[in-house]
Amino acid sequence: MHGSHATGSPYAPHTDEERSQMLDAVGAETEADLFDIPEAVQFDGEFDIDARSERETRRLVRSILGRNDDLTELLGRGHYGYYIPSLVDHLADRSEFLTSYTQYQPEVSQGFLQALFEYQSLLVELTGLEIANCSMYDAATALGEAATLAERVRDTSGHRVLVPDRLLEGRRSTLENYVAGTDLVVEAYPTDDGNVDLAALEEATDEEAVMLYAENPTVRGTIEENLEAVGDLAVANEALFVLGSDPIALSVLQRPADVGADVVVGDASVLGLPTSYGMGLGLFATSEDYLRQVPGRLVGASEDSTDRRAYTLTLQTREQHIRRERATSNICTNQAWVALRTAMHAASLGPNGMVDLAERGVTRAEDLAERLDDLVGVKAPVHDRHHFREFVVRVDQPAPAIASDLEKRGFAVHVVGEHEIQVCVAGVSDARIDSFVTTFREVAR
Amino acid sequence: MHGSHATGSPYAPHTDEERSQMLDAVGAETEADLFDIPEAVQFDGEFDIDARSERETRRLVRSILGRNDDLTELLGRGHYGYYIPSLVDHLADRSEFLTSYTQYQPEVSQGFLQALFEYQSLLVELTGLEIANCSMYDAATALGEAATLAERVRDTSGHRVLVPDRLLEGRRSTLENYVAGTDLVVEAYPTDDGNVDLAALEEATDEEAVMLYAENPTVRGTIEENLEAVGDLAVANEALFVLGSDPIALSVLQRPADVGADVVVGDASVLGLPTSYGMGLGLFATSEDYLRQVPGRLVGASEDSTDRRAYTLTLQTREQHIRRERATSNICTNQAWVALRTAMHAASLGPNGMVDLAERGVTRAEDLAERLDDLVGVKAPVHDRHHFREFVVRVDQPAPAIASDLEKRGFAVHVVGEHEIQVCVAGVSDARIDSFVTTFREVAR
Amino acid sequence: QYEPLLSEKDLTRVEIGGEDDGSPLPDDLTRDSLELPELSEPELARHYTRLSQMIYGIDSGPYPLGSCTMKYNPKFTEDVAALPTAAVHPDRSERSIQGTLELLYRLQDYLGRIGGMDAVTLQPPAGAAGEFVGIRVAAAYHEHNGEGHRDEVIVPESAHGTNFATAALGGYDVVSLPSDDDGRVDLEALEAALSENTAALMLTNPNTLGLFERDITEIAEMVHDVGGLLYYDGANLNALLGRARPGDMGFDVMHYNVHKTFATPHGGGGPGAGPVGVVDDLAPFLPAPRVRENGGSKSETSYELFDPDHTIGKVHGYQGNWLVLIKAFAYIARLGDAGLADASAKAVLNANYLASQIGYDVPYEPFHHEFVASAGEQDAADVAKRMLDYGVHPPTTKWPEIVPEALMTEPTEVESKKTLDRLAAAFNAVADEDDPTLEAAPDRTAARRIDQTSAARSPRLSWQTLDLEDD
Amino acid sequence: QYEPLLSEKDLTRVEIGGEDDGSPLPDDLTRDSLELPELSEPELARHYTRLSQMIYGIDSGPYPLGSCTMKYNPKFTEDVAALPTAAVHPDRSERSIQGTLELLYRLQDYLGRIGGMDAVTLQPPAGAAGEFVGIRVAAAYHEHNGEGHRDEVIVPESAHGTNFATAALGGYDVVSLPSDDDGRVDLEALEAALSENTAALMLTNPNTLGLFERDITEIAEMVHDVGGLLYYDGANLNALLGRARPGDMGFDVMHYNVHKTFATPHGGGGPGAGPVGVVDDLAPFLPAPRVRENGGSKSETSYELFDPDHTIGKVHGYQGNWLVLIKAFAYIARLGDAGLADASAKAVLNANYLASQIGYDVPYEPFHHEFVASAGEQDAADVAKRMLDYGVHPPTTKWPEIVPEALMTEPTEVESKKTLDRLAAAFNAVADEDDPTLEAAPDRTAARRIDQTSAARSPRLSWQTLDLEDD
Repeated sequence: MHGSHATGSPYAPHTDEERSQMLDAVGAETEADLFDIPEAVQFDGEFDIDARSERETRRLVRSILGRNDDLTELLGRGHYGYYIPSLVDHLADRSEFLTSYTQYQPEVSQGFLQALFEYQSLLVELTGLEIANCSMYDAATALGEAATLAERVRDTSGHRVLVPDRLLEGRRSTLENYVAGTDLVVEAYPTDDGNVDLAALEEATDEEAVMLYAENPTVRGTIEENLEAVGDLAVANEALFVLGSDPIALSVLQRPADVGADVVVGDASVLGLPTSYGMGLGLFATSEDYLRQVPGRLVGASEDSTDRRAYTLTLQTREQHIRRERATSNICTNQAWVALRTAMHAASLGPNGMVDLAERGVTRAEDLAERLDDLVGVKAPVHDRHHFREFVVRVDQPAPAIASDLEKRGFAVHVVGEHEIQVCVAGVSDARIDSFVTTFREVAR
Repeated sequence: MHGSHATGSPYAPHTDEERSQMLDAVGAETEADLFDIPEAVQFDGEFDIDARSERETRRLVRSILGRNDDLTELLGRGHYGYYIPSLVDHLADRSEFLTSYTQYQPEVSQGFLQALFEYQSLLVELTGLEIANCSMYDAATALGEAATLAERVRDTSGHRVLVPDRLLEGRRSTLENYVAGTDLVVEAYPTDDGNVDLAALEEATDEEAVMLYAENPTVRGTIEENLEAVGDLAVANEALFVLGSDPIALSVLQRPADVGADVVVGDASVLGLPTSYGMGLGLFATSEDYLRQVPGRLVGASEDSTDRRAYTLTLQTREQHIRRERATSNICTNQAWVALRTAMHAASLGPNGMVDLAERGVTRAEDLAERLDDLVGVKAPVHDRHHFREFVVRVDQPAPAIASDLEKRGFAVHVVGEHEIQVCVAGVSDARIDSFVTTFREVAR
Repeated sequence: QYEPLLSEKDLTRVEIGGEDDGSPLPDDLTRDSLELPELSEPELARHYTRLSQMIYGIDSGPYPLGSCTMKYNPKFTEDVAALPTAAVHPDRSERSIQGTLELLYRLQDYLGRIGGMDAVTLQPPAGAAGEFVGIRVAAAYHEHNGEGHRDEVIVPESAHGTNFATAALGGYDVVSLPSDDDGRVDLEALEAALSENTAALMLTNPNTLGLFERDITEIAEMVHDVGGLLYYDGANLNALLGRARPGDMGFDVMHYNVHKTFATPHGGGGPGAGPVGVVDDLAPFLPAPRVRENGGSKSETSYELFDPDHTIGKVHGYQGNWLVLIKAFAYIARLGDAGLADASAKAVLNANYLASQIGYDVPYEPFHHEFVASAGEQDAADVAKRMLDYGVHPPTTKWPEIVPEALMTEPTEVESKKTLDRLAAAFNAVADEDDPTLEAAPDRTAARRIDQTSAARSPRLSWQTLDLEDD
Repeated sequence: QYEPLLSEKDLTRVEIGGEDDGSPLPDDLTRDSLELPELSEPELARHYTRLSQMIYGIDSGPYPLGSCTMKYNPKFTEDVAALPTAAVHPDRSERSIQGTLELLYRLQDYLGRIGGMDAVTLQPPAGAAGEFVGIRVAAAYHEHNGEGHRDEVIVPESAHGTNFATAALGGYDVVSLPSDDDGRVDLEALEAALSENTAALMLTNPNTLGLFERDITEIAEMVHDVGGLLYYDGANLNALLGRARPGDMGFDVMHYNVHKTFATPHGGGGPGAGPVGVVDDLAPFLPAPRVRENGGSKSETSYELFDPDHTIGKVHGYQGNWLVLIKAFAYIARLGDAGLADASAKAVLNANYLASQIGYDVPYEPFHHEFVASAGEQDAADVAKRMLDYGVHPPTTKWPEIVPEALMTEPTEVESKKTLDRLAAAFNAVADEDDPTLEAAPDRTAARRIDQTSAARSPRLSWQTLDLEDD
């Protein structure tokens, strides 16, 4: 009876008195008078959406999401449940970071610009390439953008984009959509025991190739051993070498610049974001040769009128709001806040922590594979390669049945073949790994 | 292998190199050289406390607290589970609020001082008294401080502190400790059907009384009907009238100033703090007559050197760090951050929201009492009074057994007599109340 | 106060591989070293706290960026997005994430009702990605109908830049459409632009001048008559909630900017989300997968993923920005019908009130949730810089170009009359100032006017390119 | 920029009771009206965001307040205190809150080990409340032993003000003890002060000059010889972690300031917590209840509350500041033996390094975690105000009085060398400035120097006393 706003938006602050004054000032009796909508298209129905109190709304969402099972996820393939230091949430959630807009007024956005500049610098160090933008949506869209970059910068009349046959469906499909408006064609080349089948790729690559794509680690968790050869092949055929990876892998694996990569894409949210049903952060780094063709926003250092260092969005003439249909991409809203979180997580780990985390991904995966391999009816890892963080397991029983049994006992794994399961150690505690091995023994026999 | 700080404090930022430079600068080889502790009292043992990663520590605490049962609490008696708007957590957790010290340098503490000034003003409006301090620890200690105030300001040689016989044990015991160093004696007067037994109190009150204490609402949830009479009695006997209440009750119940209260105490954390195992916020308001005798910190308005309004801790000569053994209290660290939360919660409700919340406490308690009264073997409420938020239920079965049965089915209630249970509606959803009535029917028959 | 770069606080090089480091990998598979800042938690907490203090956010004051709908972001939506139950991997089995699927399903449903659309995908991670889905769906639809020859997308001159860029990314030729004298679609020009090659017309309504396209029914007919589709750019939907729906106006496909209309925070540039709604005819072409009910038990409905029959595939690796979608769902569930309608009512009232209080000329009306004033003889960009000195965020400037020195202003419903008065005072103070004052602005901000030319001419895009100072 | 009071933004009066308002209570039980600000969430978010910007916190920079141990507060401890399972009502059955009881039990145990004490109570909600428990326990002990006549508590002149106030609150006469020339307890003066009336000596060690009381063993013997008890004020415990324990030095009772030593945030004044540890002889007098193991099942120990045999009762309505205790537990569990010892080592190193870098004289040494410099001819309070202009928080000033114009400085272990160098630079810059400059300071802060006299002479303690301005 005493509550105001009971029938309006709780976030509109108008008192009745203020509303009257404002309506008076604009010469209207009610807000309805201000709308200039022809009667024919006026909506006089209801959405039938009930208003709720804040508490009820929280309860509703909690109740809905409570239907998600609480499983230990041994899942990877691009998204990982690494532990995120508490620092990241506390600082990234400061409302100045969370609620600000794109930095079109850099004078009142220095803090965010600097954080993004630091994010770009992190990627420059990780990739060895000179330029990193301050985010794409995710790995799949970054890959798509790499292809349109290849199309723009190609010297040849080529139109073939070569990707591994084992490519995540979301990446492949997104890539297809990104090149649908061009003459590019996506073609798969074979893999061999988890790595690039170099002979087959050599066979497949000709001057029609404008882009070669490889991943390290690969989708099956193997560490790619042929990167330099792929790089050489790209040079020989004047194709762009695009490498897929992520910041943790890049902390220890071969530096992209050292193997001739022209572009690095991937999902950088492996640092900074919990598993969020596929929400990501598209990593995009490239050589300074392609500076004017880079998609997405770039933060640059400059000076203010007192000659102090200051940061600003730069080279905006590449972007849609200036260049419109001749822009390097249509991206506008991006994943800046996720990039902030990634930078914070990386800063929190430091170089020692990042290398540690990466190396533990190798040793813990190795350990788990050995333990699984000891089980009856199980071979792990399937591929005779070094593995990073995850690997494929061959099981005698049908893989879907095993995965289903594991799920009932609290574990989620990937089914990647009729008799193949993929498991990942990232973020899983030693105690849960022990429990997983025990459970696996029971369900796999 | 790459981690630094593995064996030290993770919050000490020293690199090995910096540490060396610093040791050089102070002419020591190791930190041990800087300690001047006689060998006889040096500790060379171990605490046997393992260091843990942040993640492991979080897991440990989560695991320990996970042993708490998830019950719907129909508990009150000073602590309530009112819903706290999300705003409060988000803003009070800003580290400037959370991590700052007492405002001894007001020039860099204006924000906190203003928030505390607003908290004081809230209490001034709620109580009608002119002065509120910016926190005591909780209701019990505020009551103790009121008694020492009574002792300091008494005009007579009196030494009797009269409190209701039904007083929470924690309040009574704390009060006893606070007056242990004085000649004051705590005595109980009887209550009658949940309210002050006025005749008995009149009988008990004489010129030896220095303080009369009453509560509204009372510990049994009744609204006190005799406040003016108690006030008159205090005046007649030159005793201090101390009233116990809380901000939500004060939103609608009789204004303390209107019934002659000299001091208002209570727990203000009913707004702003979730039930926290008794952690509180001592409300302390009094008349300007006792300005120089108030315990605790006071924030006052003043001007800065440019004549702009500014806030500062004031009248500090009352306090221990200046006045030492002649201070009005020994309190130093207080509950400032809780006061901030309380002020935020009150601001979030606004006067309409506060009155609403209070009135719903009355009507929802009435409704629940009626529904319980309809059950076989149950009488509710026991007292023929108006109730605020909670009430006592008489049950034919032994109360402890009923409470235990309720607990097994997910509800916590107070046992307040062999056949008496007390229940509270604050913060409990309608759905849970319905479920409680159903459950009560089953266990009470 | 200047905050050094992390790299000015520390740079530590860690060697990898080599002889005695115990690296688990052979040297030929690893890099040689990694050089990054190694700092402690207290140092990082101060760094990022300090950086945050040099940012103007929605909690700092009014943020009237036209076309950006910078609403207050309710705090509680952060809490629900942070629920541990929300943290699920995208490869989880459908059976094990019924909560996630239910929320997505309900949000699809909410958005369909709000926009008057028959089917919704939540996959696009931003508005531009939503546009791209719309364009790809249109292409697939035409192709499916044997009309793959349609190669033109018509875009009004005053449209958002993303419309042009998206159409181009989709492989279309962009046909630009001038406005009429009233600032709306010129029907004659439209007639001239339309042809059998028209794939779609992209339109926002109200348009970027805040004007409702009164001829929308006729426009829809004209587009449909030549076999084209009508695309609704949802950037300005906050003007219409509960009063008009794109679906009812004849739009075939639309995107929603949940980070505008539904108050999810903009995060300094993102993440947002750009769900797309379509009419029944286009539903088979939507991205895969979508969510539908599949019966379930008596007590609880269950949900499953499915691929539309003629799906265009995916435009994101998974299902878009899940955490953002949770916040949008919570916002809509909180406001309900009445709250949503009130949001639009107050947004339009606020725009009209603010315009009535400022001295700058507003050439086009009646506008709705936003208006475009003209800075006249002043440089709109300079006006914006000077407004910063008055402690408020300026409007969008120099766009749409139909208004000279445009000040495109959208206060949203969350501003009080007092705040609007303060904002108007800032406008009016700047209006009275001379050019040198404006050109020297800002001078009360963390950085003074920043040299854009220098930034672009010699790009320094990482700390590796700077002469670092030791902190 | 000035932030108006909430009451300057709005004041709304709500009538209560009367004829037609539907109040559920009769008018004689209600107030007439309530007048408070009625504001929306966006307005409040901006209000408190703005207020927060006018506060210097530990994340703003160094905070070297002597005797206050302003450490960095690890973020994760907030997360564990915010766990929903931590939100329990104090009247819950013991059976239903085994988690709470286990955590309290473990923290009692941790603190006992760290202090060398046999029994611990966690009830006192602050350091001063801990002192009060100590004094009440001492009183009860003496009373129990038929020595109720003991009516004096000895406190060194340089002790914290709370020691004096607490002893007085406990009904004791305070006997003040001068320091010797070295800044420590003067044994002759102590001998003179001790008598059969001595209830206790309250001591902090290292003392407020940062000096270890080298004669502590002898002091303990002297106090015990006359039948008195030795009380340890835990404010300076951060100097000793893992290197010395009050229990081993002969102290009978001590309090711990968890908001100092164990990094729980100070919250702008509180809440803190002041657990008290005692030797076996005093354990029966501790406040009720405490927590103990009671066996339990094979797999899990269970816990229960119990009242010590001769308990003094309660000094808080329930069990003190529970949420703070969770944070303290988490901090100790995170650091472990090595981390705690390193914290003290680095705290002492930092104090010594900082002292070596500043120009002000430090008359007493060897100090540990803090030192007291003298501002010499300068006014220490003015020095502090001027340091604010250099962007750092100043030390505690003018206390202890044994050092003229004292600058009592405690950097804690969380400051890096770079930060200490910056802090030293601020000290040294101020040291070179003249009095007028100091007296005019600060001028770079949210408020300039505030008139304390005016505040105290005409107290304005609420907005009700001010002439409010309409925002």
